[in-house]
Amino acid sequence: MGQFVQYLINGVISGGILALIALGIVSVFKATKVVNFAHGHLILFGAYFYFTFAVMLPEAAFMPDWVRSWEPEWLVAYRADAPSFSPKAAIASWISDVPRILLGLAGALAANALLALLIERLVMRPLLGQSTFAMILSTVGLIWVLEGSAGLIWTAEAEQVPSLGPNFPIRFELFGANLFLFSGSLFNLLIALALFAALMLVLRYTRSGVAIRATAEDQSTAYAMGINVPRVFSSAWLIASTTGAVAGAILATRTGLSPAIGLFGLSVLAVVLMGGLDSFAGVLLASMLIGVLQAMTQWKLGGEYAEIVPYVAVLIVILIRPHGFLGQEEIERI
Amino acid sequence: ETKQWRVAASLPMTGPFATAGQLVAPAFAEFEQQVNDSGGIGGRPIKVEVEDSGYIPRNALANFQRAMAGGDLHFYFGDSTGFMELVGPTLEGDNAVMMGSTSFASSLANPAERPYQFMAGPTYEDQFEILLKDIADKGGKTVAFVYSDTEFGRDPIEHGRKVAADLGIEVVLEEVTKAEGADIENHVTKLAQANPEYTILQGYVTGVWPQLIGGARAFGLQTQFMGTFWGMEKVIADRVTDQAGPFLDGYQGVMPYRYFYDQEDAPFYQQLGAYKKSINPDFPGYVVTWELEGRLNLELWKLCMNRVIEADKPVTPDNLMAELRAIDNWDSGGFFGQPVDVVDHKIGQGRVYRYSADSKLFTPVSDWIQV
Amino acid sequence: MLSVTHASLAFGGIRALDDVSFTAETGHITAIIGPNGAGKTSLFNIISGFYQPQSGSIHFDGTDITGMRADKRAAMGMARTFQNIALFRGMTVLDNIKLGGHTRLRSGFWSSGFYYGAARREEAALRADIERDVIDFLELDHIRKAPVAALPYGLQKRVELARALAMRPKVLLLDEPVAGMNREETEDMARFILDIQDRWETTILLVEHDMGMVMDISNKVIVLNFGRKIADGTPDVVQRQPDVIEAYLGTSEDREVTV
Amino acid sequence: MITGHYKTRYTADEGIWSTWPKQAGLVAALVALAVLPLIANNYVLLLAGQIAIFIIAVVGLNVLVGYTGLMSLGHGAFFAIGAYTTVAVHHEFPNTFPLITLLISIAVAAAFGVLFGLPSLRVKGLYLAVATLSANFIVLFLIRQEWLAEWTGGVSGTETPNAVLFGYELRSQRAQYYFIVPIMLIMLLFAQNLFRTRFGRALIAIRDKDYSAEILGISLYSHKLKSFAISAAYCGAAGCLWAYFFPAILPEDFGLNMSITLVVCLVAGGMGRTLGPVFGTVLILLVPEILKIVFANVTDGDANAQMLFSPMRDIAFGVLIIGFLIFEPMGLVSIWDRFWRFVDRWPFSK
Amino acid sequence: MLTIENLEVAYFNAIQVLKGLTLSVDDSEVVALLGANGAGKTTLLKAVSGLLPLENGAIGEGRIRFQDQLINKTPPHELARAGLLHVREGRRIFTEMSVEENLISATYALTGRDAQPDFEAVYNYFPQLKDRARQTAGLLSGGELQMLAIGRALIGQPRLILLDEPSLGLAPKIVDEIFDIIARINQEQNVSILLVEQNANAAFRIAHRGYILEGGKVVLEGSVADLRRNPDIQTFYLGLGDQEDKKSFRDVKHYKRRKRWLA
Ligand SMILES: Nc1ncnc2c1ncn2[C@@H]1O[C@H](COP(=O)(O)OP(=O)(O)OP(=O)(O)O)[C@@H](O)[C@H]1O
Ligand SMILES: Nc1ncnc2c1ncn2[C@@H]1O[C@H](COP(=O)(O)OP(=O)(O)OP(=O)(O)O)[C@@H](O)[C@H]1O
Ligand SMILES: [Mg+2]
Ligand SMILES: [Mg+2]
Repeated sequence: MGQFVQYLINGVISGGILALIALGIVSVFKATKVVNFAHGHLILFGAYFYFTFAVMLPEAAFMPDWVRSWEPEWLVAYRADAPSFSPKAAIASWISDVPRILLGLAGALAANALLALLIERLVMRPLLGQSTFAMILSTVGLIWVLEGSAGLIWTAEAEQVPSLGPNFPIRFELFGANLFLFSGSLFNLLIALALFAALMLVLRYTRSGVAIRATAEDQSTAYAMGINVPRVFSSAWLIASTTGAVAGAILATRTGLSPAIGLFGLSVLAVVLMGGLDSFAGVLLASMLIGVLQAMTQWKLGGEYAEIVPYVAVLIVILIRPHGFLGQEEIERI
Repeated sequence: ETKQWRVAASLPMTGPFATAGQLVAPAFAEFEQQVNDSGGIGGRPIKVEVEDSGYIPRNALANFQRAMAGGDLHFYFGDSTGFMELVGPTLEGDNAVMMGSTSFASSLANPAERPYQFMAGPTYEDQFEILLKDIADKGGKTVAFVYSDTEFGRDPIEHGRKVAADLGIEVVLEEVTKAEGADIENHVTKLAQANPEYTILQGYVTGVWPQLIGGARAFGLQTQFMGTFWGMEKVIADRVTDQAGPFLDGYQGVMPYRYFYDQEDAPFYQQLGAYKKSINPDFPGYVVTWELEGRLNLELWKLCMNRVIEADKPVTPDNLMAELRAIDNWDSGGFFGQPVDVVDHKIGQGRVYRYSADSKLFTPVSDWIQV
Repeated sequence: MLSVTHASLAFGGIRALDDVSFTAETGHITAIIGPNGAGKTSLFNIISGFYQPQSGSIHFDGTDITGMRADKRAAMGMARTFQNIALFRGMTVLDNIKLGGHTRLRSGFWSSGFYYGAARREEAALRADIERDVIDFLELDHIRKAPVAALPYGLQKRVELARALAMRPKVLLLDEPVAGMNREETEDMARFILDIQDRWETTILLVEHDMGMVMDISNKVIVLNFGRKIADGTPDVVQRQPDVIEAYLGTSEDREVTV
Repeated sequence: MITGHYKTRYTADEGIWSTWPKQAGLVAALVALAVLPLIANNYVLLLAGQIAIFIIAVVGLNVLVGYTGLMSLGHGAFFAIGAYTTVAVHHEFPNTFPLITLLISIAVAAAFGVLFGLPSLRVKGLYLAVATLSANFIVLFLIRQEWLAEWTGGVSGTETPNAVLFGYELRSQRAQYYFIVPIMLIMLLFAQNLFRTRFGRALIAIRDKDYSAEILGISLYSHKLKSFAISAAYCGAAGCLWAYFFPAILPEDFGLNMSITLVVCLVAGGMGRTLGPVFGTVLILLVPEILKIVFANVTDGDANAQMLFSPMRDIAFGVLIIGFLIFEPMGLVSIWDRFWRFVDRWPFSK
Repeated sequence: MLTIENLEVAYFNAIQVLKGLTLSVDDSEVVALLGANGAGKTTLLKAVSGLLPLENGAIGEGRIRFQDQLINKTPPHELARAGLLHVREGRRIFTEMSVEENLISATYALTGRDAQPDFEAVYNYFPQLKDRARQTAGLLSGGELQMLAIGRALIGQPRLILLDEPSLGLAPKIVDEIFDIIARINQEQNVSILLVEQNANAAFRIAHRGYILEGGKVVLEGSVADLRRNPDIQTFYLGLGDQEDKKSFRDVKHYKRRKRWLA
């Protein structure tokens, strides 16, 4: 039982990250009916940007020292007697990283937003009026462009980036088993859930939400109703790219920087469809479910099985519910 | 008659192993220049052509065939087990060419089935065996295998189980992970449950192993982590130490070669270092192990070329391979700590090194172990 | 020819059809009218097999077809057109009409793929057939190679009728065939419908809001309101029924005269 | 001067190579295909063989995606099934006649096609795309399993047999070319015929408006499944030839990457057109190689320069795909159509 | 209010649909636009409301002015915000949203104007909509959909409404109701209406002037009273027989009469 809870926790934590990634796919879909296959690569860029602004830039000669490592006297004193790997040491080292973490996040958000606007302008905008299929495929083309560009800009891989929150192990006992989790992961989960909830509320309960949904359903009519459709498109891409930047930063801290982040993003598609392409709640549910199922599978069956869990799960779910958990069925009046 | 000797290579300069390809690629240009500066081989210059494969075997095969179509080819360097196996059966008659690669897959060290392919070091199975022997020597009783779900990751596992059983070591956990971006929390949890004395990591290049070790350390696991060739690079370990702290301290693994900073009685390393310094004043004095592997392949080819030419035989793949098989008690001048033999198209030895986060060096903790 | 007995259909809470029964006589034009949302299209949908009625039964040509799949009903000789044009937009007019012949052809996957032989003969025969009986008849010759998507609305409706005709149907269901047409085009369409009735003695079911046309050409009129049948009879009779005027016709007839 | 092509019979009007410039073009293309191996080196033949095999698979994908309007991101799986079936057949019966193996591969792939197609009866659009993608992953997962390794070679792949025709082993790529290309042509013709007759028309009808097709007596169930089966059968055939053509196969060969490449080939060429797959495949498989050759000539194989150019090749390729979607959304066939319109109307064309 | 001079429109740079059309709508006027299928009525409305580029159409020659501003190239949302609202053919309701959300979507037309959306006004005209405010719009009946489409335009406090075939597929009684309401809106809100219709009888009931469009050109224009007197209009649009009585559909001949304006 205790072990079960342990894997449950692990699963929820990775589910939170899946949800954060899915968030970007769903918001672009909601506004434009386009499923962004390159979302993983947008996240990859987010991760690399985070690395650039949180690791590379602070090391540059012109940056003041405190950006790279902020060591006020009280912190030095606080850290003095902390053993390594202790919470105290972890918190201290996180505090001294705070300036570059903030710089990294700000930089990643801004740079990724810029990138998304570029994509929207240069790729998606010219395809307005074309079939959604063409738009979806152009995001497939984007995968190559983004992957190549990343290869051209950054040769840095296997780099480590500072984690967003202080990272120390938390241990506790439950049902006679020793459980643990990393505070950093908990912090990531909170960020993911907060972003998710915020966006969900905005779309559900605000006028902007209506604009986005109207645009998704019928671009030209939305346009004729006074909705600035191009603006809606760019906002959707902005949401995707900024949440993607955060997801990228989190992934980079968890698994290190590597082009595999792009592929990981692709596998989230299965999660998104399982939840129902247009339903935030459904996607959140699916993310958590997949995260937990994957953790359980890793526990009981091993890694090779864990990898196909999302695919088996999505297949089963959409056979039973063709529009995912909470996806809306199209009304087709004959 | 050819006026120059042609060498071609596929390297993964894009795709999942781009890091490795990009780090190794310059060595090929440098080799060309260095050999030609010193008068070529047998008086003729060499020409080295490098292509990107994206780590896709089919692309590498196309590269290879295009290189072949470009005229006489005297050596080819492949970039993956997949490619080596794909191209292997076609190497016959006019299509044959001497071929080394980045792969240490056990199936490639097989003169009967793969008469033109060789390996500049021990197979992954050998590497596992070396590690397990070292564990046994130190009185270890339990071990975990953590490996990626790739051909490369799985290659030595079965053999590893057998050797462990023979040596009386219990394999308490076999954990399969993704090759990149693995779910560290789950793996650490499972390691904690199994609680092995030693954990051998296999099938990773730049990622996963540092995160896994970091996670386990933070959690306070006491297991001794060990790696194989691709997980033993100082540059990576140093980066991790700089950016995330000293948790790789004490990490061990098997390495077939001497690290480049270990230049005592290593005339070849000294020369190479001097040469690098001469063409690049900023050369930091360290050559990555991955580059050493490529370089050793090239050096072995060069050695065979010289011997064939000296023996006044025609430069054919068969003659080259015959010379390779005849290598016996060869003093590499650096790569290996002792003279080596080529047996079964491989060089079956290595030793265990340990990383120190203070000195940022891998230092040997065992003798050369022959398998 | 076609009879519906005690059919009911509900979507969630909405009763689209509530215990509807009627019979369409062979060779007659039976019109179904009623306010928007009265259940006319739903009635067509249960007749053609898109929805299953929750209760009641449907008989066609002497067989009980309740529960039969839509494509099977088509094979028995039932054809229809749709309220919102449902042509194959990627195809030419000719290909659309050829598809009407689907159930009459025999060639399957293999003979189609090998083509030379049976399939080719059959295709040629179908083509000749269609040219004579459908394309000439409905005056579509000038557009037979045009992609349907680019045709004006009125012509698209006619192509849809042509496609249905190519099935050689015993019963033809027309859902608002003249919606969106002006008087002139409506007259053309009325003419075609009457000619079809004449020439093939096809049983025709007609849903339409153009009362002028309905009252002029149909033999019998059925009125639905909120899923229930409220009237049934010849046009003259139905037209004068107060509840029909109340629910559906309104008083516009009077107003028109005031001009 | 051609002022028009008069036809006196309906069969002539329905013909595919109806005008003499087209017939001449066809003959020229066939001759070119026949003599290519006589002048080409192994590298060119490797590409030619690969392209021919891919064309078969993309034609198959076209049946499903282009003509029936059902999206699939999992056709790599059928490819894999064809290839592994071939390996397994030769493992059990080493001397099977290649055409028999081909038929078996086709049959097995078609059977899997029906299985994969079952979701299509309930699921549409992207949901179907992801369902097929999932199925693809699951098939690869199975292929990698230890308990199937005797036939599949498991994770590390397996060597594949060579085709032996009447005692003559097809070892060289040249010999294989003459085996593959005729099969490709026959399968291409078959597909072309399919879509100008009853069966194919029914599939197109389902794509354009499914309920409208149903009302015409077309059974959605059986046609969707048949479409999946045919489509899978083509890919199975491609897989079989692939196994004969390449000396070894790996599970990864048939993953998402291949499935997406197939879709990209189809879109670049033009969906729902017989020649679309041909043009698309040639373009998509050749462009990276051409870019490589160009870059290799620029850099002369220099390693340092290659490091810079390799990612740029990826970028160029992606830009090409996007450019196509923006400027030629109906694929290469629309250029082809314009060309023939020009020829047919010459000298009145502008 | 709206003047169109010599407008030419083509789709895909190839299919010429409007060929030099001239038309105008004055303040608080209802103008009916009649014409055969495919004459280009919808195309004209799309050209005015800026939607053409979204469907690969483009304005060639000609000028469109709205309140004395040249609007040939103005994007649709800005026109809506200036008070030009388009009720499109086929209603184009957002079927997956509720009735209320459909109305909210149109509040974007008030952006930049100092105005508050007046939902009650819409519900006053169309009480049925109020009852169904929270229902998914896709399930409304045809008449209600049309009401919602018009209501949506009203939210944007329009100065000019382009109304494309509001009677399409509606029962006679509903057609009457809706046209009554349109007339009321015109009078009470002081908006101009450009009304495209096939149902000439209904359109003439509320319009002040009318245009007949054929083959992309205006072939006839005038006050409604004049148009009603035109014998061709009577035959081809109003369905009156030779003696100005109602002609039965059973008496339609196989051959066609030639229209006089084509002479
Ligand atoms: N697929 C569906 N899902 C839910 N409700 C439906 C569906 N189809 C029809 N309805 C409802 O059933 C009722 C009858 O609709 P139907 O389309 O049959 O009316 P109709 O008489 O054809 O109207 P119209 O004259 O507008 O075409 C309506 O209330 C409609 O909202
Ligand atoms: N998006 C489009 N692309 C190409 N051609 C079009 C497009 N929309 C309309 N057309 C063509 O333009 C012509 C005029 O169409 P339009 O819709 O403006 O006619 P309409 O007068 O509104 O007819 P209706 O009474 O049927 O609504 C038709 O021939 C039509 O085929
Ligand atoms: Mg209806
Ligand atoms: Mg119109």
